[in-house]
Amino acid sequence: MLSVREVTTAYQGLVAISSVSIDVAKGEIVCVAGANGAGKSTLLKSIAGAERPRAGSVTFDGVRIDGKPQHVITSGGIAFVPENRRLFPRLSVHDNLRLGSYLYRSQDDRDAPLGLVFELFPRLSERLEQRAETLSGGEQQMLAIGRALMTRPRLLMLDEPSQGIMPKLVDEIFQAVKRIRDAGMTVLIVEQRMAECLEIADRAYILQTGRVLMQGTAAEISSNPDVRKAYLGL
Amino acid sequence: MTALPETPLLETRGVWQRFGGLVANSDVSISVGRGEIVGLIGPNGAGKSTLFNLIAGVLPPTQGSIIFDGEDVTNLPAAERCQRGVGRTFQVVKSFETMTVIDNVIVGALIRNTVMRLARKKAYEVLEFCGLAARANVLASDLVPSEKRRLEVARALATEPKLLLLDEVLTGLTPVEAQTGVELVRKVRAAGVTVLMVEHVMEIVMPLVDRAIVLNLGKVLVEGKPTEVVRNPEVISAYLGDRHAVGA
Amino acid sequence: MTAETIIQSLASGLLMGLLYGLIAAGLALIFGLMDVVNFAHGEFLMIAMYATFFLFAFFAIDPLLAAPLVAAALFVFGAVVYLLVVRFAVRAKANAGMVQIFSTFGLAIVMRGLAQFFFTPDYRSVTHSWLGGKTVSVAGIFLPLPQLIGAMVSIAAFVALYFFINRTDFGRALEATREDAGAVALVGIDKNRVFALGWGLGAALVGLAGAIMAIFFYIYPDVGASFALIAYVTVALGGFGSVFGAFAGGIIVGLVEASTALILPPSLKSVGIYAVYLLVVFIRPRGLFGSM
Amino acid sequence: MDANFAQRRRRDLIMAFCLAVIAALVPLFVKDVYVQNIMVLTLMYAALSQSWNILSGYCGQISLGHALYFGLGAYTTALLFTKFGVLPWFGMLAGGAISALIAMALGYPCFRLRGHYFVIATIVIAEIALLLFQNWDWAGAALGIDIPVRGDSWLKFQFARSKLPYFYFALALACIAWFVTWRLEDSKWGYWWRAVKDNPDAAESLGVVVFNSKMGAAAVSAFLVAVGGSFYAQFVSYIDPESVMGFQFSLLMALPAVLGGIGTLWGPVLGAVILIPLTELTRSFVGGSGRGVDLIVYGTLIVAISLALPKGLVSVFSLFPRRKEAAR
Amino acid sequence: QTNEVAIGVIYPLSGSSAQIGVDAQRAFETAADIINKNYDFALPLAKGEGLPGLGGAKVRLVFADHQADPQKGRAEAERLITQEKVCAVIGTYQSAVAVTVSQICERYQIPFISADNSSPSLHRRGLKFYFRAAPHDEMFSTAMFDFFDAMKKKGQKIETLALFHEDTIFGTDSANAQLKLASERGYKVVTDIKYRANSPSLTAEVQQIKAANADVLMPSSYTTDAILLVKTMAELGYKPKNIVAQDAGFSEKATYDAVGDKLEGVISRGSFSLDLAQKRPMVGLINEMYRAKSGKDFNDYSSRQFMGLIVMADAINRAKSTDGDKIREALVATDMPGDVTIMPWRRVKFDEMGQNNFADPVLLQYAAKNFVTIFPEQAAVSEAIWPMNS
Ligand SMILES: Nc1ncnc2c1ncn2[C@@H]1O[C@H](COP(=O)(O)OP(=O)(O)OP(=O)(O)O)[C@@H](O)[C@H]1O
Ligand SMILES: Nc1ncnc2c1ncn2[C@@H]1O[C@H](COP(=O)(O)OP(=O)(O)OP(=O)(O)O)[C@@H](O)[C@H]1O
Ligand SMILES: [Mg+2]
Ligand SMILES: [Mg+2]
Repeated sequence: MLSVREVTTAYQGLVAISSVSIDVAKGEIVCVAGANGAGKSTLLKSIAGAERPRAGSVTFDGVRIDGKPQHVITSGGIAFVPENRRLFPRLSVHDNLRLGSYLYRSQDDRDAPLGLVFELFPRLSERLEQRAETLSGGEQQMLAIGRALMTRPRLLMLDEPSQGIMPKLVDEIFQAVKRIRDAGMTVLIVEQRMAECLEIADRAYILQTGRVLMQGTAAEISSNPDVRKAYLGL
Repeated sequence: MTALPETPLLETRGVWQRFGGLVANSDVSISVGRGEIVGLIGPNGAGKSTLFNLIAGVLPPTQGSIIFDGEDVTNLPAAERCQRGVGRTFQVVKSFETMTVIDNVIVGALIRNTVMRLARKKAYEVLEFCGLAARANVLASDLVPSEKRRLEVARALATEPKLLLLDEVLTGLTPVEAQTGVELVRKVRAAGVTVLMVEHVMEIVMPLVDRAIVLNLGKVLVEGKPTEVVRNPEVISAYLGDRHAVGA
Repeated sequence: MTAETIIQSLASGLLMGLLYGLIAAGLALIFGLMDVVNFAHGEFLMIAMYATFFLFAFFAIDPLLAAPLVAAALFVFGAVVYLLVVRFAVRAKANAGMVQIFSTFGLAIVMRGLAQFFFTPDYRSVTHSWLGGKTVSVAGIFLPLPQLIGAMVSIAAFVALYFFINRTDFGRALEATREDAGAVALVGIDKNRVFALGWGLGAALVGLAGAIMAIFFYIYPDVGASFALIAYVTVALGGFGSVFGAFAGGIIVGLVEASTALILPPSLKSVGIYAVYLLVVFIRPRGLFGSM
Repeated sequence: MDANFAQRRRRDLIMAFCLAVIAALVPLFVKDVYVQNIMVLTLMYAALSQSWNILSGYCGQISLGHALYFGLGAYTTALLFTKFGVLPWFGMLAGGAISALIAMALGYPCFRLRGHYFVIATIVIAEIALLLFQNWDWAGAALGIDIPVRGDSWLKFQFARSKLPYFYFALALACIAWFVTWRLEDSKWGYWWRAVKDNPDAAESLGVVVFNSKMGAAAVSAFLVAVGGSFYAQFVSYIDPESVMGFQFSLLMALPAVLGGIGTLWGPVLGAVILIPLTELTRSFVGGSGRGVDLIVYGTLIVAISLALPKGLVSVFSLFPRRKEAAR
Repeated sequence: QTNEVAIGVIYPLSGSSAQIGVDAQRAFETAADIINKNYDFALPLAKGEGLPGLGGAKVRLVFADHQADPQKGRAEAERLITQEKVCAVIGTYQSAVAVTVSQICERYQIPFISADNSSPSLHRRGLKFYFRAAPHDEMFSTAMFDFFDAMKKKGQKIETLALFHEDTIFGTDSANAQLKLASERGYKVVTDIKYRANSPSLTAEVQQIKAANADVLMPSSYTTDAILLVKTMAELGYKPKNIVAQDAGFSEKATYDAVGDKLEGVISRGSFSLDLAQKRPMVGLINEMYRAKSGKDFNDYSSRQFMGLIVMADAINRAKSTDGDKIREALVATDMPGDVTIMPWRRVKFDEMGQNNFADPVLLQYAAKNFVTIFPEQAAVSEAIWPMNS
């Protein structure tokens, strides 16, 4: 479904990822892990169109999408939840969600994903009129994922969704990711909590200083002794 | 020093904070002893960051008082509290984006060292201490989030605080990196700084803190040794969830 | 000072205030809702007035009929200005505020220069129009028809704008784009489209104001300068981000101006406006109804 | 430890010194008074913009009402001289002091305002002052103040034909403004200002009293601008409210810094050196047509520079290579 | 011997009074044309080409833009003198700019003719190189009050006056002169409104004028405000009994294009009147020349500008030199009979302050889309319509 080929992205001449290739098949949960500054976020941004790759190609459902503007990629079916969430702080929870389905014309199309969102995150339905900026960290993360779901993506990309989330909710979020996949979406997720993430993922990639260091099924990766030592801290 | 050594460094007495109808802190009374590392944990939205804001003086509490180093600081502005030795980080990082990393830290260092040369020296030491020295001359806006959080710590440390408030500075780290973070906090304590920290990652909090205070719905739920706290059924149901109950 | 003078003053002040509101409406949209400073606002007004004048002079179209045409033309003009100039200013990573101020300020100078080049610096007026010079008098109080119609257009424009912002998808998109222009792409919105439309709309409102103004005001390349500062103060007084604020701001400015002139020498009447602005923001730093 | 940094600062100082020496020698070769006049204005605007930059560039409090302080400086000097015979040298200091005090008094309520609200407040306050002076009979109202010229005198700082004394004074003023900025840049205040500009909340948490920092910046900035105003009054020997307190003037003061590079040491200098001769020359040689061509040229230039170089012209000259070095 | 004489002309050519500068350019060009080419007018230097005193040297005008800024005016004057080597300067419309330009001229000892500035303070500054052939505001205002006195003698009731003036030098000076004359001659100023030039609205001001309802409204306003004033008065249903205007906007074509229908019977002071053409045909012919260039008739400004250059060129011609001092001496010695000018002046002869006190102003009344001279009697071509709407 998604095929990233030899993508290189740089910030002001400084290469953050170089020749990275990954694939995501339909219905998969793919996890990307790696140390700080390894280039995980850059990879997602390059796919989402938030950064323009310097070289390489990104193909989504057979269509070249690299170099297209971000909003076009989003409307093409890729939703991205960035590390810093980027909610609309002074708009209400409801308006944030509604903006998610802005692209759809009919009211039914717009409201369709709401059920799933509220089912996954009942907390949001209790806070519909609250301004996004006054939500707690965890609630904001839920809202960010919820808003992304409202675009009815075929591919959902999450950048460290567990960051700043209380332990109980971390599990819930991972469970939610699983449910999202079960609802028919494909998920590409960047996580530092590899242990938890690998439990739900089908496959994983490990990035190191801008390159793919390792790839394999979740089971392979989590049983790899180097990974266990270097990334799982075991 | 006027304060007796046995008085706690920080005490909040019946602190309340309301935002309109919402009660973010209700009747919070906690104390942090000198040289302790205390963990402040609790669900998202429990009021942890709000309590930090009250301690650091961003807002005056709706009710209650805050005693720092034996003095009532409830009505002092933030800058004055920093002067007295409260250092803090922000959960949503607030770097000086157009300044370099070293310049960010110098701002903090200036409060104790008005001579530029000394402030600069101090700042380098702190960066060295926090492992950011290699990035000293990079603009803060070019840092990745985890580095920005480290910069927050460095900046706060540069003010030579007695009490350091750390709000989720070790998130987003791989377990191995988190370990270095833990070492850093231990080093800070070893340097004589008392630490009050908020962190959601139990793997980090549990081995690190001497004592944990759990906030829930703005109130203190329990406090005690971390190992005790995580067994508390209320904490498990409100905060940790089942997996950690087993894990702990 | 008779009661009649006072009532007349307040009535005129109210009409003038609604007109200030109309002039400020476009600014409220651009300045307040998109958080982009347009220092060429006065020059937009100038262009609109010239457009009205030329439609009148060459095609004998009455300003009242010209108003929709001028609004449409200004819509295109505003969108083009956004796409050619402001888009790059908004994109600037460093000193975004300054870049906005000075690129639009530069634009204002260019527009004045172009107006002088093409239209000469001479003073123009729409000499006879349906409304020009007509006035209704109620119990000794005179209400000039152009201003009266202007006031009604102003109210209508604000009602429309209010619904547009608060009840339509586009309004919500506009608000979201102001909140975080970088983030709207995450929900598939093209911020340039939203902003271009917003600028077009803001300019169209100025177009309406210009057409009405042309009925009773003189026209020359620097005419915008007289209104620009008042428009900024009006929007800020009402509070950025609030359409209703701009409306209320306009009325207050008009009334304050009229009543100051009753008390102080008229040459100081703007002092009243400015003092009220300062007073308001010193007490409420976000203006009367502002959200930012 | 940070050799680079110390080196850069020393280099700035040496460069400034060399430029000042070169500038000081220029009039020995350029005798044309028109060109000298442009040089005087360039230096004056460099000094003004440098001073404006302290509050608006470094401390981030964008003021578009600095004409107020300029006007106060000009009026204080002119009034003291024409009404009480006080020498302009004292008037200059008095004007500076009055402006600094007024800046702080105004800062008291204004510094609570943020963003556009602050900018508009500065514009409006200057406008109020303009209107008051325009109606203040004792201060000449609209008629302004015509400073009688009684022949060359250093004491009265008046020179009939020679531009040189004005030139050297303006040069000194520009150097002082530059040096003050240079000195403050690497001082507690300089750091605090930049911190306040970037993030006041964080600054406050680090012990910076944000309010006092802004006050300090406002006072220094207003003082220097007022001295510039005093100079202007002596230089033109006629002032009236419109020409020293008008809004245009506030913009003119900001423009060099903005185009050269706001919040940088060299921005205002560079901006003034390019912008002022350009405005003067376009007016003199294109403006005679009466068709607004000078406006078109001038305006286009402002749009182009501010869009193409948001960090100002200094970013081209790359007087600050430290980012590159650091990036490696 | 040079065959060109450069004369500097400093006007606002951009900004809000740019139109004045553009019109002035045409007026000066018309005058230069007459001097440089051969015309059969009874005007100094019209016959023959160029300046005979300087071997037929042609007058070359160097225009400069002061943008209504005294500092810029000063810089431009200096540039013209030192770079363009002009031997004389003429300007400036705005009085504030005349202050600095005349200072510079004084410093360089270059004669300056203040063609159209009417501020009375200008010639009282002890400048030796300052000359003004045209009347100033006190003279103008005196004419108005003379006229009032004359009307009163004829049995008209003129007791109360309303002053309306802008907050600039022009407005302030004009109002000061009028206030002084009113109290000297026993007229009651019932309202004295000083307003901000280029205001977005004059409603409040007009209300006060309306409330005062004086026998005569005396505005001192430029074009923009003149147009707005008249429109606002109509809107508020106020028909002043009489308007006697201090020129400026009330002699501009743009004003009459815009609101001429409401200005029937308005009286404006002036130093020029086109109906002089009946007595002196050359006035009509020269006006045609000017109209060909500018599309407008001579008005109070353009005529004074025109005369400014003629007077200056005449002096240069007699000085037979481009030396400032010599030209100054020639100017001091100027004694030009009124009928060799296009103005209704008795003569051009400067007093020791450089002011021509023989430049008698006239009062013109706008009637049937035309200006007719109504005062003083020796220049009048018709009786004043009083009150204006009668
Ligand atoms: N906006 C930026 N400007 C300059 N350099 C950047 C920027 N963002 C990231 N980088 C650099 O690119 C590299 C990769 O960053 P990226 O954010 O992709 O890492 P990451 O793997 O997501 O790290 P983390 O785990 O901390 O989120 C880093 O070296 C970082 O310094
Ligand atoms: N300025 C504010 N205005 C209104 N409500 C606020 C404000 N600041 C915080 N709150 C609310 O107060 C509550 C406590 O927030 P706080 O940020 O202290 O939580 P927290 O314990 O730090 O949570 P997290 O772990 O997610 O960071 C939340 O419900 C939040 O929505
Ligand atoms: Mg990342
Ligand atoms: Mg928190």
